[in-house]
Amino acid sequence: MVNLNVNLGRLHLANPVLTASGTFGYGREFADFIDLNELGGFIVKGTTLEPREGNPYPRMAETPSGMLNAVGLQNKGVDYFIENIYPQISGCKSQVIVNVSGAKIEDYVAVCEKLAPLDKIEAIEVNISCPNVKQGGMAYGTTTDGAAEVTAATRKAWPRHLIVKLSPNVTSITDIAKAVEGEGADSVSLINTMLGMAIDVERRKPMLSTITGGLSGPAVRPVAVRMVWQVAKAVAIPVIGLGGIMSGRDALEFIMAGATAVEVGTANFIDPSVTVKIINEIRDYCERHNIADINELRGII
Amino acid sequence: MVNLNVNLGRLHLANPVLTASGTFGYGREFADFIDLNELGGFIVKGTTLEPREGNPYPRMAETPSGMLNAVGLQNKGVDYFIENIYPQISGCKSQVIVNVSGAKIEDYVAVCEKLAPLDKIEAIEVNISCPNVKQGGMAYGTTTDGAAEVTAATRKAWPRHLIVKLSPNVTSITDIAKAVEGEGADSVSLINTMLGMAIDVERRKPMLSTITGGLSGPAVRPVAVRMVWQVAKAVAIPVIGLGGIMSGRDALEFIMAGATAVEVGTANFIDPSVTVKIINEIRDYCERHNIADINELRGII
Amino acid sequence: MTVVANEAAGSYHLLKVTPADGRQLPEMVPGQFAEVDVPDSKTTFLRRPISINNVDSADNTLWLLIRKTGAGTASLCATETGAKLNIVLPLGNGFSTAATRPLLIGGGVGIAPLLYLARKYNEKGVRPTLILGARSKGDLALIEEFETVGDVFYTTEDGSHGIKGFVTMSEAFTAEHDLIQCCGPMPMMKAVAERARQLGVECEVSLENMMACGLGACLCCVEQDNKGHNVCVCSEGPVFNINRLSW
Amino acid sequence: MTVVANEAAGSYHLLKVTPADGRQLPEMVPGQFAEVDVPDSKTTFLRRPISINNVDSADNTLWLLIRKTGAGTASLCATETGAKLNIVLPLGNGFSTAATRPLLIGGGVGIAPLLYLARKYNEKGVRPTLILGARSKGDLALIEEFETVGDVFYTTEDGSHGIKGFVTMSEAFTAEHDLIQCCGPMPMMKAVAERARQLGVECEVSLENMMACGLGACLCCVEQDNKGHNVCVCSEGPVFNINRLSW
Repeated sequence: MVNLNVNLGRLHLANPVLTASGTFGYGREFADFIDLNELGGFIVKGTTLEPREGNPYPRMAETPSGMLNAVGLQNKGVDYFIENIYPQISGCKSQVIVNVSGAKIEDYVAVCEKLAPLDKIEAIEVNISCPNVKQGGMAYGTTTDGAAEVTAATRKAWPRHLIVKLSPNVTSITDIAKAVEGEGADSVSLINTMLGMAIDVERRKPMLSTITGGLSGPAVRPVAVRMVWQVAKAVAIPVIGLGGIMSGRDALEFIMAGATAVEVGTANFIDPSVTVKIINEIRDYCERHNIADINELRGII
Repeated sequence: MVNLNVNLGRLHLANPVLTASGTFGYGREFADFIDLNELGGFIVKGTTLEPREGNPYPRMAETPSGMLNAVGLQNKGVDYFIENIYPQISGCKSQVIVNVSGAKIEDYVAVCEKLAPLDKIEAIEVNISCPNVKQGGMAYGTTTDGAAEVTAATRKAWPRHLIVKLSPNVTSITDIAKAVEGEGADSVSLINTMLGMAIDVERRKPMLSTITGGLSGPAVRPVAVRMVWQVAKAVAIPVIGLGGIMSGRDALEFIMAGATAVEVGTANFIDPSVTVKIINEIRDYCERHNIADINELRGII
Repeated sequence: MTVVANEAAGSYHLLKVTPADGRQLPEMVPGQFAEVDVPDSKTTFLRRPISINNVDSADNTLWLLIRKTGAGTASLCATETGAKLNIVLPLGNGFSTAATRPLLIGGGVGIAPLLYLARKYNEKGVRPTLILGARSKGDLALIEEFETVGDVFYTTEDGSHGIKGFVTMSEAFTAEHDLIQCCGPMPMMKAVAERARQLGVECEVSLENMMACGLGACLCCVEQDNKGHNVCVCSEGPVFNINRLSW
Repeated sequence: MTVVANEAAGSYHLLKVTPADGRQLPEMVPGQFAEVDVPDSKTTFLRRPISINNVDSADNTLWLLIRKTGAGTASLCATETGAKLNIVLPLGNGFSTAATRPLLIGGGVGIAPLLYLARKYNEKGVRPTLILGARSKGDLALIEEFETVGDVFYTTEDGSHGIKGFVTMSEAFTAEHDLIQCCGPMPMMKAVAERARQLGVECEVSLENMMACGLGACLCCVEQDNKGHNVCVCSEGPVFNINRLSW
């Protein structure tokens, strides 16, 4: 019997597999395919203070082993989440984590304050790395000062586990990670999407209404694994790894590179039951290699 | 009859297709498959002042729609090139460009001075972005000061067209591009490989002897197109685009994003005659769309 | 699912698939679609949304009419009998089937969902009128099947079959119908919607916006509704009454 | 090239291919290899280097013995007759064929190039001795073909065929030979090289270092030579006299 339990500081996960924000809706979209209780947890879509319509269509382009998106944080706002979604998911056995986004520091803080009373929400993931919004988002995530500022402000407003999601579009992600650790983040998750672009050469137009968008999928996995490996060696807080995980093998790459948990994102679009398969593949690997505890594999590279 | 001639400042190319350094050897490796004279030009492998053995095996890992390499600038040195390679290729109709690398500024300068007398070499590409060498390489390419320093020094030592090859592993590639433009670069080429990593989870070992390596191939193309689009809008000098070009369609993406010429790299490993196919596909596209001159398509996005 | 047949149909391919485990196909509503994984295409990453062309309960097969538009659909069109395909279905909402004098309008491969829709009408004793439009005769498919389930009028841009021109020019496009249901290229659907408004006839359109997940999770396939909100075509559509849309 | 046959051979697959345009296969030296493009594998990006198992001039076919090691080779093993494969060949140098009393040693799928090598010896009137090693009987292939071209001794790790143990333990591994030529897993080749040195017999090994281009351009497949230089296995090998290597 393999132990898959992992702890992100004081945040307990029954297994290391989470879902990435913006790829799993509010969870219920996948309830026909998997038992949400089997997940380590799921991270609901980026939530902002006010409802957002996001960017105009087209918002998506398929790329080699990946995709570009420019959704732009479309969501119904934090109040809608609290009134309509939270009651449905508060009974879920697995962790429910809310991804928090904003254009201004005050917005991040206001969302944290509204979520604070929800006991079931033991953690939030602060998104300082969305490449698809004009203000805020990635602007905060690409400088140590910006990252530190958002972290410090949300740290004051959020009483429980604070995850900060980092942008890969930087020269030194370890500097950003250290900055958010310094301001009291309980863990970091990386990587968010890479800023990319695709052109329809037949129509001679950009594929996305916003011209540039966020690249995700297996294409970015080597960059993500490298960054997780670097950050895990640079900070003391736990690291959550994501970027192109499609299988248990992929998830184990991140764990061996130093991740305590992983997030599965784009893969949910291709196989809605992939998360549970990944959990089983991780368990099978451990049994095949006589690993009693998944924690033994963390950071062995 | 479509005009495919393009000019990089005063450097004339019969067509926009070059080969990327380190993917085309000294050209002769491909002479059985294509007529080198049909290319716009080819860029010979990274050349250093002294011979280099490069990094230990294993140096390569296949990744989704791409590959990681950690060759580490293995080459026989500039003197070997001058004595043994230059005489063979000096009669070539297409441009022969030498990629120049070094660990110290003095090394870059010394190589430039040795190459300066070779009339057939109308351009060099200064590599400030190799992720696989400990000193120099990417260290220069990830700061504006470092990039400016190498550019200024090589500018003094090299009398003809000076291309500076940029690293994508930065927060703002436009700042780096402006810095090298400011020091007299005649053009910039981008992107070099992205720093990545892969793990053999069955053996629980890194795939590369150096742990991290450079990611290339179609996987990185969306990031490369985005950076070319940004840089082409930020600088006045011509831009050479590269990153995962496998077909004429891909090459046109870069041209529409603002590139005057393109470099074909990893694709040479999969199809040794791909460069000539790409030239033909570009011509076919122009004929199909009634484009008289390839220069009409540059930067239309 | 197992591919039991792959037949050329006009310029398209008709794939007939049945559950590999012999299980009964789930209930499907006309207008719904399937997300088909493309197993053998190097350059294809995402599933391909394909509308449900027909469900043959007799032999428990699902029909998918596929047009080659790129590497992914080309690979699907080349699937061999006996091959296995990973298909998520049924997805999305569907067309309504309450009308008594429906006019079904399809353009190009957009004719696909109309066959199953017409059959559902037949089950209710309604014989729909259809206008099938195409660039040319070769782009029309399943003519025999369509003519058994409804009264079919044709328009082709080159006049090679039926009248020359667009579906909106067909004599069958009249106000006698109580509902117009349309699937085809966006410009055609917008023209049909406009004409339907002029005639004062209710109109449903089935949209094909580019999508990734098909489940309402990725929020990529949005269309703007009449309140200015972005709604997912995959989960709130693909079929919309034109009055719900901004157009 | 066109696949004319895909036969199970032990635990491997034997693909027989012929030029699609009917052209004559180029001259090939035993020990050379081919770079085979994998058309239908989503997760395979690079070509797969496969050593030349045999050239049948009678029907102008090239034989490739392939072991399933991952998605790429699995896809090749599943290739159907009539399928087209894009293959670059011949690549690399080859084994020497000047010996008069050669001993050919193969381990696992490393036995592949030895069949063509033995045939070349036969053409010169030389009947080589072979030691074929495998984990188990099932991992031995083309036994009949090998026994027609040479005197074959077997070793298996589980003793299911021939003597139990490694190739170095075979009675045929003697100093009577004037050249030992070996292809197999790295540890086996190093053991063979060491034993060959002890016996004072010249030894050639065929290396399988991971490679991308196969042309000496990417510099990924390097092995260190006796001067400490990194040499490309694809262009300066795959066959090396052990005296040229650092081991």
